[in-house]
Amino acid sequence: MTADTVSSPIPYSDAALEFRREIRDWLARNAPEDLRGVRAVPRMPSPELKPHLDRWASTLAEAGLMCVAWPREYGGRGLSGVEVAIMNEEFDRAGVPRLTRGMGESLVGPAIITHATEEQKQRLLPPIISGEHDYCQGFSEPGAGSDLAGLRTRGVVDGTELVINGQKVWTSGYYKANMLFCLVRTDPEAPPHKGISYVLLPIERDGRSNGVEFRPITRINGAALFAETFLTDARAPLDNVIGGLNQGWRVAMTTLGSERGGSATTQHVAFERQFWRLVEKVRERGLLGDVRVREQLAWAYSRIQVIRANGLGLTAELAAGRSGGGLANGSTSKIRWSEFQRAMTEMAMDLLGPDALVTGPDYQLDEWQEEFLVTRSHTIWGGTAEVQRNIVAERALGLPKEPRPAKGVTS
Amino acid sequence: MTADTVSSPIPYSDAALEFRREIRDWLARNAPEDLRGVRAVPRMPSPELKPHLDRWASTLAEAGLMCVAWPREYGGRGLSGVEVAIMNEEFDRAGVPRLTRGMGESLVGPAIITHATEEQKQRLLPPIISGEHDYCQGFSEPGAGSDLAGLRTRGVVDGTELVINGQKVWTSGYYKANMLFCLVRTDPEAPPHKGISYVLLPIERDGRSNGVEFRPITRINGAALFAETFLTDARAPLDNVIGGLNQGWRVAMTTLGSERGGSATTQHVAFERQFWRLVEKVRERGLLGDVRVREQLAWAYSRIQVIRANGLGLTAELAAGRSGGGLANGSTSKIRWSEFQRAMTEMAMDLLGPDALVTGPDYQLDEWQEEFLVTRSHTIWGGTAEVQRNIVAERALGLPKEPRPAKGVTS
Amino acid sequence: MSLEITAEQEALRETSRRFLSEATPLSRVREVMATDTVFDTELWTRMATELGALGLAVPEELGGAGLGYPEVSYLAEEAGRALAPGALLATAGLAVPALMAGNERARARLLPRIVDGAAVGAVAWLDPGADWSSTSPPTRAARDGHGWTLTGDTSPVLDGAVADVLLVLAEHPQGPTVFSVEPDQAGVTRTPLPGLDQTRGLARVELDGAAAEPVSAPGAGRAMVTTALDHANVVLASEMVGGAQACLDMSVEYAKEREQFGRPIGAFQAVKHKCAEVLVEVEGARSMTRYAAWCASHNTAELPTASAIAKATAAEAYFRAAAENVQIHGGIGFTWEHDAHLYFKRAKTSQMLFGDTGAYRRHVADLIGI
Amino acid sequence: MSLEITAEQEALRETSRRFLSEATPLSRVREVMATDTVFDTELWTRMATELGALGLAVPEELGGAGLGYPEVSYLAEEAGRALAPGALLATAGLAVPALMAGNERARARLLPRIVDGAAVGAVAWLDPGADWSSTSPPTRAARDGHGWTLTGDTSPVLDGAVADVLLVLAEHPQGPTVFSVEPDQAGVTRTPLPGLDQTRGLARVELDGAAAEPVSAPGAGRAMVTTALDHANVVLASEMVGGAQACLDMSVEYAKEREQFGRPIGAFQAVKHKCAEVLVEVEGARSMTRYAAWCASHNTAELPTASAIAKATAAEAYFRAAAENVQIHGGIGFTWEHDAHLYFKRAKTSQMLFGDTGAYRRHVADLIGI
Repeated sequence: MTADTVSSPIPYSDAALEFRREIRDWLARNAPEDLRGVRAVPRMPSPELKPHLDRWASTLAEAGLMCVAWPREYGGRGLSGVEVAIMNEEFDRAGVPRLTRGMGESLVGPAIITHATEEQKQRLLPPIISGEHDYCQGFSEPGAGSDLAGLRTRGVVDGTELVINGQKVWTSGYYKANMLFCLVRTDPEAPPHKGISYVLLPIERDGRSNGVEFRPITRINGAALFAETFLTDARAPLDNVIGGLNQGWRVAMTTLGSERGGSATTQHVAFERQFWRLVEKVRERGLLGDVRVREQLAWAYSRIQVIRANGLGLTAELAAGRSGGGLANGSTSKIRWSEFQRAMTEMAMDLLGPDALVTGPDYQLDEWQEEFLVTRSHTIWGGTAEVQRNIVAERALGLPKEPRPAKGVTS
Repeated sequence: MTADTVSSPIPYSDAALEFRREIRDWLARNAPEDLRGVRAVPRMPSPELKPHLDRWASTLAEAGLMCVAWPREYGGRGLSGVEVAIMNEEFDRAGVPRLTRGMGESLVGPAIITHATEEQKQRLLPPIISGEHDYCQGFSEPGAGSDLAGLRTRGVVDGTELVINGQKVWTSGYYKANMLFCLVRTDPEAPPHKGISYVLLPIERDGRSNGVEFRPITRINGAALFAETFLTDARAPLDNVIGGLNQGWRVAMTTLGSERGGSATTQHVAFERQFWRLVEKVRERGLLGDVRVREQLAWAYSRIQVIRANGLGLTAELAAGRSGGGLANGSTSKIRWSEFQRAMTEMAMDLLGPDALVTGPDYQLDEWQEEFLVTRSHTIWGGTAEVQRNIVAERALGLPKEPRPAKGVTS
Repeated sequence: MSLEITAEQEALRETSRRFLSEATPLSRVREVMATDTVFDTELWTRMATELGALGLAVPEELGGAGLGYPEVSYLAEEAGRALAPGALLATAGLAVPALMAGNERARARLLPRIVDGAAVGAVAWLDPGADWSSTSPPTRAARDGHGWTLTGDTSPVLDGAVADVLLVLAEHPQGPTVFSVEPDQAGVTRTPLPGLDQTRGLARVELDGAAAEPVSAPGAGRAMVTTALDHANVVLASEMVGGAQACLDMSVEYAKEREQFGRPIGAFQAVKHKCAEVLVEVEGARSMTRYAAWCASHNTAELPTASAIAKATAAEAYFRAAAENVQIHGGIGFTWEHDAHLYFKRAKTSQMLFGDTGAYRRHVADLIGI
Repeated sequence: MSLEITAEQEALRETSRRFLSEATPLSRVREVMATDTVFDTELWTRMATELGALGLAVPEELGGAGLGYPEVSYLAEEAGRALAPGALLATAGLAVPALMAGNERARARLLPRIVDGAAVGAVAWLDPGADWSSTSPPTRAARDGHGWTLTGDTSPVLDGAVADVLLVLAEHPQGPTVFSVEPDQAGVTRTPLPGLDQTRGLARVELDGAAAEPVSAPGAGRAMVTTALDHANVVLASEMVGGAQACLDMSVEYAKEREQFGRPIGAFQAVKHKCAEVLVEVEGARSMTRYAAWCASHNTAELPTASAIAKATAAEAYFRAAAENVQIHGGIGFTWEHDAHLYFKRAKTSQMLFGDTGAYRRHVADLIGI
């Protein structure tokens, strides 16, 4: 009521505000001109772009701005979700990409930090930060899908090594990775959820193939960002088993809370930019006077604002020192944004009319065609929309259980 | 391609065309002026209207135009679905209601005809036609809902009678009925689907209560068309058990195919009339120029045409001597029209604006308010929308089964 | 002040919930529903005095608590959950923000009476039979020696039959202007209108040369109504979030205990997933509403858009939650005796109030300049 | 002839299905997809000669079978199920009905060539970049001594790159008029356009003083295009019904065999109910399409409305069936290797073709006079 002052919806601590100033200053000095405006880093960067990104990644790693949610003692900065959010906001403000070490940073590192021995931590964490180890994931298997407990890839102890045979699927980032983190069954007698080990497997050893073969899977947009992975007598040192033999299930469940919190205040930004690009396209087509089109666009804008408000509320709670969001917030958020994106891109196709029927040569898709196709996968990977609803119903609402899979698993 | 001739989408036989002429002629002579335009007969007719309806019902019964789908030998006319459809069309054309004997005609009669002894048929069918016996239904029980197998009302044989104790719910038409057809458990040791008997229970005997007490259930529109029914030592002659003691389950499953076929070509008529009344209202409110409103209305019109086309197709198949529509057509049709009506009336409320917030005195609802509320029940009675989807998935698509209830049961 | 819920706000919410469940359980709501005006005077007085419900967003110098709309929102959420009868939306949602935007005289004269519970507020701006989007004032103002009189009919007016402070939009030589009218005078006729939602009071108000005092600047009446609506939508959205949550709670509770085919119906995915989807919608609506409430106190530039989005979003969530609640309850959910229909009717009528979801979408499109 | 399916029609459907599954299995479709024009000449010739596919609705005196649109519809349903590449929609859907409404000379000259498979037909009426609702002809006609020439660009033209009979809407002194253009002449440039749906051929056609002959009466070109579209929508709706059915069949088959958490996924209500809902939509779309096809032959007064409704209804059913099919298949349904995406892309682009669902709703509103 009081006044028209624009104050912040997030109750930042003085330390958080100081951190924001620090990052902003650092970016003012260090943000690379050659990446200015590259906000969305393509999954498979062009040969021209890649060296620029690699240089920027090294700069960030040297400045201690990689793996920032990890504890300081392991080379991170111990940032809270709110601070990660601030970092994301400042990078966005500076117009340069905040690079991460991908799944090595978000999934493998936390698993190591939580479950590994001190020796393993000292040996395996620094190469993630430096970029020396680039991880891809081997959880899913053909036939297992969302039902992780059914996995069949075998690991047999042979002296100080584990010998692995089997097949994985939906290995993302395989084309640049040199390490595979995977789940293998090391005790075939144990019940489904037991007898599984979490292993870090080198893709090559001594410059030679380590029995890991990738067969790219082309997706419906024509790109091959995933692969089937065939493991034939692939060998990992037993020292690379995290959390102990047959203890892989709980290791696989590890996630680092702050990562999600960290994107909460910036997730809507990409959606908003995309929204305004669509508005511009629609304006060019002369359709903005159509009340129905206006209503559809306002619907999309409204959903984005709901996503934004949800992120702000979550971050405000985190900043106030509470966990925020409840048990199933990850799932409700995912349901919300994945279904929004699906509907938004379907709408975009309709709004773009006959032009949207035609692609470039070699199935080169424009932004909307690409998104229209790719968004169909968002209700599948990381637990299908149906699995997410089960999680919400069971964890947040306490409805009777059904069997359910691990997080981060593609069906 | 050939010509612009308007021909009929239904391949009527000569006999069917002759039947249409016959009905049309009969109506030309007999359609009562006092009912002209009374197309939708209210469930609870006003005291002014009731004598007119009763007179018309008697006329129809005398003319052999009641229970027309029953075989001739039992007082019906043995009409096929197509002929019933013709009858419905002709009554609609004449602007007078085609009255039926309700559940006595559509449910009890077919059960008797299919499962009863000849003695029972001779004794129990004529009073349905004449209107002497007016039936209400006692299938559902509190706690049983869609799961009919769980019913608990007990029937104990006492000499030549069955003594019934228990409670029923959702007894429709209780306020005018003098007979209750119900399912009672007569063998408590048998498995859930066995040991159930189908009984015709007089509500009074010798002018005195027969242990049947109705407690009206007011529904959300303020009307009390249903009741809870309390049975306390209610007595039915064993001669009124249809299909034999403990054989009630299969009797309850009986329906007469032609009834559904019979409404297939006229079901859309009421929807269309309602649609045009809504268009008129919207026109009065000056909203017909709004492209969005036009689109919404066109959506409703389109759904109605789909319902119509489905009915025409079904009737054409019936007329061509095929069964038509497949195993689950009753369920798919119900899903289609019940969800259409729900959405249509929600839309109507929005289109009618502030006026739709206000009722008449004593919660007297206008057409749209009434329909908005009542249509919520259509996805509940006769097997919930969820049960219908199970039926469709299992019977028409062959997907794996789940337990499922009897037809015609309210949850 | 930021978006997080403070301990004080949490306490206010707890107190409100306890107070309302004791003072106006649904059995009491049903009694009040049966009256013409759908108003519980004792409850109103207690809400004003014990909860300070009407002064939360009113500055201390005018008798209020000097807090803000987040507090109003938390209270309204509880009121919506309880289906509390009374004029909270009309008074705290519409009349208070209108008066706060009004001239000093009106503010000083009328606000303290509202805050202490002595006066119910209402705002009237609609021609009978008009659409919510109509912009023509329902009454006209005429000079009358010392002051002004208003003539004309307006309907539906939220809680118009019980309002003590009646703010009416009128045609004025300098453009639409809001006046206050004392309802207890010759020239004012008020007729309660029976509502499809029986838990909310509606009325038709007929003015025939009723004495009136300007509240807005001449010609600024429509802007005042717009400001009032921007705030009212925060209150309405909050009520709707509370109602939706109540429906979801009922559904989940019933789904856990009701057995069919040998298991609780909540074990069937059809029911589980419905509940999960409702939660997603309610959680989103709550976040949006909380943000809009924050804007009402801290970022008024964004308020019109945020409150319009909150209104439409909460309405969709509420209708869905209320409709699925009826469906999940099956036959019993369709009876007058069960409470599901009270929420169902409140949900749909709240969605229609001030304009349906489509109308608010168009409003958002205008506001964001597309 | 009525709506019921006759034994002859049933036989035609069976024959078509068998023929297509043998002549153009999805492995063959993928080969044709990889070509610029997405056209299989051999298949086309065989469809014309062995199935008589292009003359079903053409009178016998013009070389056709003298049947009607129900027959065309059954064939198109099978073609949609098989994703058969080729110009069935462009030829039987657009060009044949346009010619049937054209002058006698054009009809006699061009139809027999189409019927016997020697000529592919196409109709072009859209300005490049314009919306489907645009009404400005893309080319203009000029007198040229003995006859006419057309100049202007048009895009996208369905199967424009392979058409032998190209019917083009042109501005004419007496109003828009349809002309036929022989594509093999100087002054005609055709460029295949790569489609998001790779199973359908699209092209840009540029005319620069190309010789042309009138097909419609002068000024009657737009009416001819409208007539063509009314018929094309019957064919397109039929294709979509067939495609939707194929998706449902795939979903159901997969749901029965794929196990997760120890049971076939088809035992989970989430999957069961999705499939049931798709069936309800497909069944409704099929009924509506069959009725529209019947109208095309027997009740042309109702054809425009019925075919518009069929188009929009089938499009919704198809998109839903195709999208749920991808979802039910999970990760595998999102791969290029799996066939689900072929149907998914066909579904969305078919929905957009000639105008999206909203556009067809507005069209229906106009047609029923509201």
